[in-house]
Amino acid sequence: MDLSLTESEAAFRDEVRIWLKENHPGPVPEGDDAAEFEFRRAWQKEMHEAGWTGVSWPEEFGGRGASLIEQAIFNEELAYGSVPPPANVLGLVMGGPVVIAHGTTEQKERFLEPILSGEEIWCQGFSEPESGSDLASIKSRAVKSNGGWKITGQKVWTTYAHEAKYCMFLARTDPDAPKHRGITYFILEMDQPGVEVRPLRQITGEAEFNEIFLEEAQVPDENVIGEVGGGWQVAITTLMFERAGLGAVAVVGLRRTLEDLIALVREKGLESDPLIRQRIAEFQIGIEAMRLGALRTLTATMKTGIPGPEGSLGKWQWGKYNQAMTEMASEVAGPAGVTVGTDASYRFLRSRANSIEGGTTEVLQNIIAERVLGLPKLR
Amino acid sequence: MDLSLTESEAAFRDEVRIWLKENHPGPVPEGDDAAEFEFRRAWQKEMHEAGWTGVSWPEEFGGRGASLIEQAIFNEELAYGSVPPPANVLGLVMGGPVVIAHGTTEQKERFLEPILSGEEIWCQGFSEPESGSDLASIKSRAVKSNGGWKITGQKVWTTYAHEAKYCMFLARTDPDAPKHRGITYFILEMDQPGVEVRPLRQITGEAEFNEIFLEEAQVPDENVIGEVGGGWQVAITTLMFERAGLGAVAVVGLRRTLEDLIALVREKGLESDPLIRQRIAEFQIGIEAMRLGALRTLTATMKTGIPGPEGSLGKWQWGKYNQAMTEMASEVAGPAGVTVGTDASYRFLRSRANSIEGGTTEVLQNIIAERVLGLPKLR
Amino acid sequence: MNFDLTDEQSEIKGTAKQFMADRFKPEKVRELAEARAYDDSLYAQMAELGWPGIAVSEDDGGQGLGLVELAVLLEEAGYACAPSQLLGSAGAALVITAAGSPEQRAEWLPRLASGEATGAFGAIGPAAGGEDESTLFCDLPTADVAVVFDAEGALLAPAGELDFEAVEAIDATRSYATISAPAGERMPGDAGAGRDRLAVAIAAELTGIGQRAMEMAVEYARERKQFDRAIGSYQAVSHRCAAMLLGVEESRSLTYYAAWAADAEPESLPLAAAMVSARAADAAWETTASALQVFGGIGFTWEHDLQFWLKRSRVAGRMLGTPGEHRDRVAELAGLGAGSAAGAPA
Amino acid sequence: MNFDLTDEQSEIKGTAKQFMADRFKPEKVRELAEARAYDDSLYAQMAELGWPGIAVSEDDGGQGLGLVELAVLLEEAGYACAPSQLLGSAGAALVITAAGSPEQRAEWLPRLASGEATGAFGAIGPAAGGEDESTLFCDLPTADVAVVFDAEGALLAPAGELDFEAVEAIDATRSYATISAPAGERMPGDAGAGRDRLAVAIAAELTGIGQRAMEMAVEYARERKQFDRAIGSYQAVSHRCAAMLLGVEESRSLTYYAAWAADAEPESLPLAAAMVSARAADAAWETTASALQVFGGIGFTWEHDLQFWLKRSRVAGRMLGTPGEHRDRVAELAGLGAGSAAGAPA
Repeated sequence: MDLSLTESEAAFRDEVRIWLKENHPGPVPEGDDAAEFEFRRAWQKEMHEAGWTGVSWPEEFGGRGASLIEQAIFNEELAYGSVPPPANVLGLVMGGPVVIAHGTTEQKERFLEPILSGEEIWCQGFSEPESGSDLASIKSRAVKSNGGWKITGQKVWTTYAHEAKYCMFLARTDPDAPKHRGITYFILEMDQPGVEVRPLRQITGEAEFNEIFLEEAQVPDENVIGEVGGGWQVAITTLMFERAGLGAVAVVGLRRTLEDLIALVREKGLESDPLIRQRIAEFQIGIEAMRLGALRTLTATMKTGIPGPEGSLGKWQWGKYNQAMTEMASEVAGPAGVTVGTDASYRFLRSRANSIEGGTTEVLQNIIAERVLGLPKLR
Repeated sequence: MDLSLTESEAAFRDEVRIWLKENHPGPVPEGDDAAEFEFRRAWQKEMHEAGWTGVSWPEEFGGRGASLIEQAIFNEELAYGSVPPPANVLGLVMGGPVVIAHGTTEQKERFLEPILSGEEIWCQGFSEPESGSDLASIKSRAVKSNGGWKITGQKVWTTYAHEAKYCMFLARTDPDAPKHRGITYFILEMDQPGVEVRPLRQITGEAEFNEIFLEEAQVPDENVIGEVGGGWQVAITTLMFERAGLGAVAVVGLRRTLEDLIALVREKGLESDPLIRQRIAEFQIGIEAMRLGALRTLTATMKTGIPGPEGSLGKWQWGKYNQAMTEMASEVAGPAGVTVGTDASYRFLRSRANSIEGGTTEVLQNIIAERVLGLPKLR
Repeated sequence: MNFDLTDEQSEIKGTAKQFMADRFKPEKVRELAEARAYDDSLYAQMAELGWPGIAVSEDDGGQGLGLVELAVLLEEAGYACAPSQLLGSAGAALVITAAGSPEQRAEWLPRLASGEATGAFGAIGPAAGGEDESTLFCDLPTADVAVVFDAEGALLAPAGELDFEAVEAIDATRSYATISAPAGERMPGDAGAGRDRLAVAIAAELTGIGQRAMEMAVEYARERKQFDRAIGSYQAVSHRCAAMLLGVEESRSLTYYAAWAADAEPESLPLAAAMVSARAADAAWETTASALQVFGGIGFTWEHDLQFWLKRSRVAGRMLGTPGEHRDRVAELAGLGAGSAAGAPA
Repeated sequence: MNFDLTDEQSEIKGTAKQFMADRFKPEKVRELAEARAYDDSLYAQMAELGWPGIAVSEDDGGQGLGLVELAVLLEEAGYACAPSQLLGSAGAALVITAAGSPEQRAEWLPRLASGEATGAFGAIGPAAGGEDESTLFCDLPTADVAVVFDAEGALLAPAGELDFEAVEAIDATRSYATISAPAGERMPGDAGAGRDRLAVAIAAELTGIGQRAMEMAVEYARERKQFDRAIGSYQAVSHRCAAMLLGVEESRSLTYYAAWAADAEPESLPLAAAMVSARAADAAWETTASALQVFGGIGFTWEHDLQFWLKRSRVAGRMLGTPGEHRDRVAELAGLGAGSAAGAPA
């Protein structure tokens, strides 16, 4: 066991740091979502040209071929340096890895490079109004039609849908098959008459997500990932990459939130209040335990190659600690904590989704019980 | 709504108080269980002779014919006056009410008076090693045999079994019937060759409960309560009386525990510690909410005559607050809190059973969800 | 002893429930919340029914009933999440009744009771938990008169005399403001009793908020299916709902008790009010937040109505301090003596 | 960066697991606990394997390995709930290594490492959270030498020089005593580092205790049927088990990290030790208590083995202070500065 960076890891970190310092694009322009997105797209292009996208992707697919540890180091440096996230987050974290894992040679050639450069943005179309935790119950229907498929249905909680060129899309291709078997994984082109994107406003007042409505939207055969009817396994891979990709960055986010909370506590002169101290300590401990757990998982993944179900622990911890911290910050902030437009009230309300998005706490606990502890399946 | 005592309730309370003051039997002798029990039996006899057992039982059955409120007042006065409990607790709280509700005229004549006088002690034989929360899955078998039944099986958690003359006993009389239908409710005589009582030691080191082992134990037909095969409903009545009987006394017990905890906090000079204060306040609030809830339930029961499923809330609150208080007291007490033989360590360990005995917290929540809130039955 | 509403109290509750169900349907609540407005004609109807002055003496132009009666009204107002001036006005009237001079009572109570004027309340300074802190004053931007709690007691100020700034709270079903300094005329009576009675009124509203959120969650849990079963048949959901019931019922028991004590056994009021202030605030927030978890993603959308109850529970539960501050007061009254700090908002 | 045991560390852990499984079967644990005794021959075997001195330098007669190696050993000792002098002796050796004078080291470390002598540790006075408080000294009644933490640092005392009273703790798998006054010879070195290293050793044992209680509960939940289903298929039980895993894994991550930091990055040790002290104590207690709830009534009986893990977790989790006190120290190190009190045991 050695938790220090190896020499080459340290060298890698220094390289990242220097490059980011010299090339930091400055703060993201605020207030105009479209401008913000174009800023991030330009920034991704710059990162890509310098070889800093797809850090842990194999070199043959345009990546840097770095280790998962180095990828985590890179993500941490981005977060610590307050560097804007690249525009094509979902393509980099999920879309690309899924194409690498399940795609054909042609798909790899077609899709990977524009993901890395940010030229083609990806979004994810999994959840439906009737299919939340029970993802395999999706109702979107794909029907064979010469040389491709026609898809009709609705998706919710699709981030970046209005900016995306492609959507990782799950649809039912065989209504008669058992529900996990009749699903196919498509790469859907968003810019076509059969696809309508509507913003989905949340309790925060913002419209961070979208709904998409499909009416006979078209997908050519070459945009099926994996086997027809074999989409469930591809979807699971996507979700495991999502959860694994979250780890290191999420920890940095939590640390930031805790730092802000500590600053607020000091500003209010409450640093010697034993109640406050106990809570702060719980957060400090929880976040550190989460960081260490993510590193343990990373070490294990580097041996096995496959992120395991214990990634669910990290998602659970993240939601739990973030909700508790933002709730406490809202309380400590007084009236500002419940006033529209303040950071404290926004984060507080936004965090209510943390125990739902990316797997509800209930589903995460089911996964841990069944797949990590081997308890009998819930009936 | 009027939470003050009516004139007649106040008069009743005064009468109880004066009688208890004049007739208090002094402290229970400690250290010798048998002597303690005989003391409590003699005390019950005295109470009975003065007309203070079966306070809310109808006068025709030897009771005082008082209201449920008055019964609660009486129980509170016993608790506040540190009066020893009567010996035949289970007979008074469960056995008698069940005989009144479901017994024949002959059974009422035979059993009620000796319950009230304490001449015949009752115990309860419901739980079995394989049948905890799933009470209807009991395996004890009763087989018809001329003029009666022969019972073979095992029961656990039977308080007072070694002192009892009779046991409220559930056994399966029809192994082919659906599991709730094949059960019959017996009054089993304990003093016979087929019944063996063994003490059951707990993690506290004490043997507060017993196991009983039956090998062809005999019960005459006239000791069946309700219909053969109709024992499940009688059992449910028993449990509802148990839970309803607990309310007022349990609150007094919790208040005592809280008073002791506050005294301990003062002794340790921790009364201005904000953490301690928050916890004490939570207990104070919770216990008061429980007291008020019990009164609301009592008012409702006086209208409907039947204790409802919301009695489960009180049992849940009791376990929750008692466990939390005894755990905190153990912590505040320091080494004494985890030393064998101290009140603090005994109560702390004993309280671990509070979320199991008399209905696990999980079962109570099921009852609330299904029978109070009308949620679909757990599958 | 009878811990149940009298027939008259039940009737008031039933009338209020029906009134709210008719006038403040969720789409009406949404319309008013999105406009951050009140419907004065609806408030006039409430005033017509005598609600703002239900607990004001007949001599002062009210109905001469008690705090239990006001509590059942406000429980239903919370249940409906009704945007209206009722809490600010009835709440101010409670304090003026307890603490106002004969002149102050005569000037304001009849007008508040009749609906001719509306009221507001809030706290500043140590009474708000900090040096210069102002709580969010309930209903102040729309009010004619405000009760201002400060370190010494309570002041009464025509709204125009207050230097206030309207605040858009996350709760859009009510208007709020902060003030920059205490102002107004000192009320000579028992401001503590007034504050305690007001606390009970707020708790009653919170009880209703929790009750409704629980009902919404239970109804959804009965109908929503995942993995081919109603989600309410999963213990993760059903036990969550059982916990909501526990919280709501504790809140209700403590509210009715405190309301009864306020009129019948005033020596029990300070502790009763502190207890219910803490419990009702926590229970309402926990219940609404837990209901959101039952709803999942849909509960997080703007188009879903739950948000109004969720946000209102959070803000209303902090009008006279945080639950932590109320608990510190409970500890004091329960025998631990005064705390070293004002109580922490953790 | 590699957050996994090395092959050598894995081997030590495997050996320890096998040793414990062979020698400290539950019936052996019960036999020793009921007699409140240690089996000296088994301790001699451990000493033979070099365990008491595994983290003692070779110069001082030990194995010259690190705290990670001791941690994996103690994790297995906790997993087995093994009654033995290992924690007292290895723990005392850690402190003497960090804080002892050359003479103190020379006098005691070789004997502790070889098993010729056994050790004990505990705290008194403000270091134990009160004026005259004594913690339960681990292993003192059977020890030859004891480390005594007091307000100024640490003392080293031959057991005969201490005025102690043996205490029957609820944890019958170990011997305990309280002392009436500090005694012994001051250790001149870094007592704080010694205490922190000792805290990590205790946390390792707690991690093992939690792991075993979780495994017992999970196994039972797979097999025990109620209402015709394995109880582990109910979310009330399965989510309870998931929470155990979260606690045990947080405890393990923090333990390994703190153990690694102790040797490789000592500047991180104070915070790491405070964090794991709080978390490991809570996780072990919550897990064992939660396991009891999974077992239901049977888990509450004397005849069931869970009690030994349950009780040991509670006592071991408070050897150097309460979780609340450790959290207060975390807050201090996390940037809030020193607390006003010693930290509360709530």
